[in-house]
Order: sequence, then C-alpha cells, then structure tokens
Amino acid sequence: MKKLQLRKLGLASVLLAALRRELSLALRQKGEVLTPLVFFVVIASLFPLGVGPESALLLRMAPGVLWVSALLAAMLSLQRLFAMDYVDGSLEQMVLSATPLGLLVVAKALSHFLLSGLPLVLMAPVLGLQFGLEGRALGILMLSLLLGTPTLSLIGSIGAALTLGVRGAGVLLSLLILPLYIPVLIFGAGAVEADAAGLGIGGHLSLLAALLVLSAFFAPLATTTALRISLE
Amino acid sequence: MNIRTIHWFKFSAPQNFYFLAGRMWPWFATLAAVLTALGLWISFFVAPTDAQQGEGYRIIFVHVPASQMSMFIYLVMAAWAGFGLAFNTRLSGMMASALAPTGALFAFLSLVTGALWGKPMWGAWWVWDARLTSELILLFLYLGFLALQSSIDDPRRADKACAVLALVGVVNVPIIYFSVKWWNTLHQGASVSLTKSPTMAIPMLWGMLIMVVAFWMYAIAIALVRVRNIILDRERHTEWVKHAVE
Amino acid sequence: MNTASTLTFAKLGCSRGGRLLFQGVDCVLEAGRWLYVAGANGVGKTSLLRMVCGLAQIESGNILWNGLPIHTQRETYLQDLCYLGHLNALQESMTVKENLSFTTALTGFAPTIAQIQEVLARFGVRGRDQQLVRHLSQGQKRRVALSRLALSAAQLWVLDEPFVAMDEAGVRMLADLIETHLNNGGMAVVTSHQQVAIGAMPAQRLELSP
Amino acid sequence: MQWNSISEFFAMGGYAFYVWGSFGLTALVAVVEILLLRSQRRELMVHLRNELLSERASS
Repeated sequence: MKKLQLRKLGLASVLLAALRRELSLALRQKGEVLTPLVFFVVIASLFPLGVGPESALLLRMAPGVLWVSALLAAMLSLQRLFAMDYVDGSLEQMVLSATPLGLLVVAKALSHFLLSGLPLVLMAPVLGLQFGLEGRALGILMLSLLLGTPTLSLIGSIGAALTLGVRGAGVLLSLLILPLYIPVLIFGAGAVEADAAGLGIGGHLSLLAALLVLSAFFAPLATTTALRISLE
Repeated sequence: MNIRTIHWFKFSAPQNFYFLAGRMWPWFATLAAVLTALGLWISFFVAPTDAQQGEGYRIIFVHVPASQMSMFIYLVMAAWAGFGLAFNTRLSGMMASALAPTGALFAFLSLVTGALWGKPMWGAWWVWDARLTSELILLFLYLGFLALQSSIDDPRRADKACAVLALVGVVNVPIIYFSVKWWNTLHQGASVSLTKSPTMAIPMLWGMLIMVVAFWMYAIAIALVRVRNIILDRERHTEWVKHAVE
Repeated sequence: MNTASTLTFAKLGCSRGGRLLFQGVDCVLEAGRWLYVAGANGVGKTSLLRMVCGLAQIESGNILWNGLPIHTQRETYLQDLCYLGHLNALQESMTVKENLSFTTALTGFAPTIAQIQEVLARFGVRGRDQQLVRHLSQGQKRRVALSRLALSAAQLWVLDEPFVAMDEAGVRMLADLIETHLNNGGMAVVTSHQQVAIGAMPAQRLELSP
Repeated sequence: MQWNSISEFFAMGGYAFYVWGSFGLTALVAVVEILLLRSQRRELMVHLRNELLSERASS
C-alpha cells in the first residue's frame, strides 16, 4: 500500500475551511439560525404590549429594549457553538489538531457573529421603526449593534465552552454570561440615547470598539482553556 | 515550632492543610468574636450621632465592611483560582470554592443593608446608584460561580472551570464598575451616594476599621472550616481521611 | 518520518475519583513499533491514551516525545499525532467528503476528491463520499472515521479500540494500514479487546494493572 | 455616651427598624452560615464513618 501525497495548506486556508464548515453546518439547520431572529422580533414586540403604545415612552425605551432583546437572542444560539462538535468528537480533533485552537475559536465566534449578530444588525431598523426611531437614530443603533455583537459572540464563547456537557447548560450559560454583557449593553444602548439627548457618541462607540479589541484578545484565551478543561 | 522550619509547600498538600486549618480556625474565630464585640461597642456607644443622618448612619458599621469583604473575597478567590490553574495545585480550587459562598453572602448583606440605609435617607429601598448596581452585578457573578460549581460532577473539572470563570470575572469587574459609573452619571446628575458617608469623626473611623478587621477574621475562620469539609469529602478514599474519621 | 522518534512513559500514574488506576508505568516506544495496551475493563486504558494525547492531565510521572515532556511542546507534538477515540468525529449533516476534508484540513493538509475516494474504497465504503453521514450505518461510519488515518501524515497514531465492531475484512484492512504505517517509520499505541496480529512484527505489550 | 435611657437606645433616633434590621440580619446570616457548616460537617463525618464501617464489613 502506498502512502498518499497530500497538498499542504496554509494557516489562512485552514481557518477559512473551518469558517466555511461552521457556516454551511448552520445553514443546513436553517431553523437554528432563524429561531433567534424570530425570538428577537417577538421579544421586542412584546414591550409595547406590556407598557402601552404611548409613542414618547416607546421612543425613550427603544434603544434599551432593542439592545436587551439582541443580547437575549444572541445568547439563544450560543449553546450550540461547541455542543454538536463536543458530542460527536470533532471538538477533540480540533483540540488535538496542529492548528492553534485559539484561532479555531475565533473562527467559531466569527461564524456565530455572522449568523446571529449580523442578522440582528440588519433586522434592528425594522424594529426601531416600530418604536418610532428615525433616520439618524436607526443608523446609530445599527452601528452600535455592529460594534457590539461581535463582542457578545466572543464573550459568549467562554460561557459556551465552560458549560459543555453540563447539566442544565442553557440556563447556566445565561447566568454566567449575562453579567459580563452589561458593559456592552450600557455603551451600546447608551450611544443611541446620547445621540437623542444631543450629546456626542464618539465616546460610546470607541468604548464599544475597545471592548471588542479586549475581548478579541482575551476571550479566545479563556475559551481554549475552558475547552481543554471540558474535554478532560 | 520555629516558624522558619515550616516548609510552606508542605501545607499545599490537602492533608497537611486540613490539620493546619484545624489548628488555625479557632484563633481566627476568637479574634472575630472579640473584634466584633469591640466594634459593636464602638459603633453604638462611642461613635457620636451624625449631624445629618442622625442614628441611621450606624448602618455603615455593617454595610461598609460587608461590601468591602464581598469585593476582597472575589479578588482572593480569583487569585487562588489563577494560582490553581497555573500550578495545578488541588488546594487552590478548594480554597476558591470555600470562599465563594461567604463572598456571596457578604454581597447579599451589602445589598440589603444598603437598601435599609437608602430607605430612610433617600426615601427609596433601591436606587440605581453606581455602587449598589455594581454590588448587584458582583452578586450575580458569585451566583454564576456557585451555579457552575454545583452543576459539574467531577470536582477537579468543576474547580478548573470555576477558576476560568473567576478570572474572567475579575478582569470584568473593573470594566463593569467603570461602565456602570459612566451609565450612572449619564442618567442621573448628582445623586446621594453611599461613598459620600457623613464627615467621619475619629471614633466612627475606628469603629468601621475594627468591624472590617472583624469581618476579615470571620471570613477566614469560615473559609478554613469549610475547606476542611471540602478536603474530607474529596479525599474520602485516602487512608489519612479514614484515620482522621476514626 | 523521523526514524529516531521515541515515545516514553516515565513512572506514569493515573487515578480517577480518588481511586488509583495504575502507577509507575515505564515504557519506551521506538519508530516502526507499536504498543499494545492491554488490561481489564476499567483499568484505565482509555485514560492512558487520553494522557498520551494530552487531553487528560498527567497526574504523576511524565510522557516524553523525542525526549521532551509533551506539555512543553504541544504545537510540535500535535503535528506528529493522530488520535482516534470512541467517537467518530463525523458531523451527521455533512457529507463524508466534507467531514474528511475538514478533519484533514485541521492537520494542515488538503486531500483531493480522488484521494478521498481512493481511501474510502480501501475501507470498503466506495462511492459514499457525497452521502450525508446520517445516512450511513454504524459500521460504515466507523470505517469512514478510520479512513482518516490513511489521510494523516502524523507519525504517532493513538487508537482507542479501533477493531471494535469491525468485520473480519475490516480488521484485516486496518491491520494492513497500521503495518504500512509502521514500515514507513510510523508508530502506534493501540488498545484492543481482541488479539490482533499486525504484520510479522510482534507488538510491544503493556499490561495495565492496579 | 449619647443614650439617656434603654428605650432611647432601642429607638435609635427613629431609625430602629433600619439600624436593628441591618445588624440583626447580618448576625442572622452569620449564625445560619455557622450552623449550616456545623451540620454539614456532622453529616459528612457520619457518612464517612458509615462508608468506612461498610468497607470493613465487606472485606
């Protein structure tokens, strides 16, 4: 029997392959991509029913409500970030592969952002209109979500890794992760409110960006440690 | 025993620490009791009435130590956790999990006494003051730690997972505090804050200081007793535990 | 492959849930040889293999690869390692080809379709490359998982019960594959309930006992 | 000392509920924690002894 000669791959193509796999896997389970999005819409639509249709009040609440709904929706899909690969052993192969695990984690977080964060960004203006937000405010809402949701995916990956194969992982995940989401919520929703109050939003947005950079650096580190612990 | 002959790494083995902790905790407990008595006496009989807040300010003698302890214990917990992850010592994880419940209780006490102070001073049980809000989030972090700890069956894995969580938490605490403060100043201008406690007379300061130390001693004594239980439970198959139980 | 490679266990010990499984295991495996790990159920064969991979933490003793502890050289060591555990590492909703190209890509190589088809044919799952994994039988899934070995460039194979649930032809096939691997200077650490002969080479035997 | 009578001390200048509530709750929490730890230790000891006895009996 002869040994096969295989083509060598660069690191970038390995990561691209990992990203492509995540995306195609998710797209084959369309329900799992769409459900958080529908959840986002439903949650946000419940608030006016709860507090009444008074437009001034809704306008005041809009940034906070939309951001909180986005947090919850992003969290819904977090649990399956590693769960399927954990069950079938693919995760073991990733941990044992020559590819740095941190980069694979980034690829996974990126795919989570593309599949749950980005749709939220695109969906937000529609819901914003329901709350009476307009033009400029909608733009700022989208911008803050665009800067904030990748951070949610990155921080969330830590929680997803910690709760792998654990009893009641779903609820536990939210308990672990939601407190860590608070800064993102504050600066994200704050940006829209600050603009409505006639204040500058530069500070908010740069802090969101700083959080993104910080979490892009630290979260993969924590996640890889947590993954190794979960597989032990 | 000559203190220089104590080999510190010897005590990082759970079984040695078990006996060391057994000898140490009564001392800390006694200190805690004495200092609490002294602190209470100062808080009620020496410290004068405050000009603005009357007798109501006396709540700070438990509120301030409780909130300080809740933050310190989280730091200490994270330090143990980091040590455990870096050097893979079993004792570190046990210490972290022995500290967590006490830290959570202090956070809870800090919130409730804060509310009991806030009601007569501001007329509301709860205000979204930056300090109180951060304390609430700290309580959430503790609860997450405890929940994760209890939902993983393998204690070694639980220790390590919780260590990662504690470290992530400790990196986030300053960020959370900063963001809450930012949020607070944006939404309500100048508000009464628990940090702006009355202009402190010297006896007040002493009372608070002694109460803080008393709480420290209490926390250490409790953690030592709890870590003894944890060690016994984890090492139940070893010979020395069988001897110790007899 | 490096013909001077060695895998060394030095006073290796393992306990689970406070109970000692084994201790003081010493062993040296050289290139071109395979290690047959034997022992009763629950004696820690799988734990040993997971330690060899670096999945489980080493509690006492050490595992050396080319003379260096494996945890000090994780990146290089993992390039030389291929692990096949109880789990197949196959995603049900992906095709066989997608699964194999992904797990191979993780090791830094890209197989062509023809190469995948060739490997699958060798393992008796010819023409299944475009099928979804969920449409395969258990035995077929295992064969697909094993064919990952043929696509691996790693020197050290760590195989946990690879012969389980294989028919005679499958066992033969896998044994031949391992033999070729050894002849090319490879090494393998294998657990197995049944006695299997691999080539003419006698296995190095490691009997685990408490 | 600023208290003229016992009742004045307990009244805490009208803040009795808040002050005594705070101190009382803190004391309560500490006592409960201590009692819980004690019962936890007792249970653990009983449990470990039983385990040891059954182990001895079976061997």
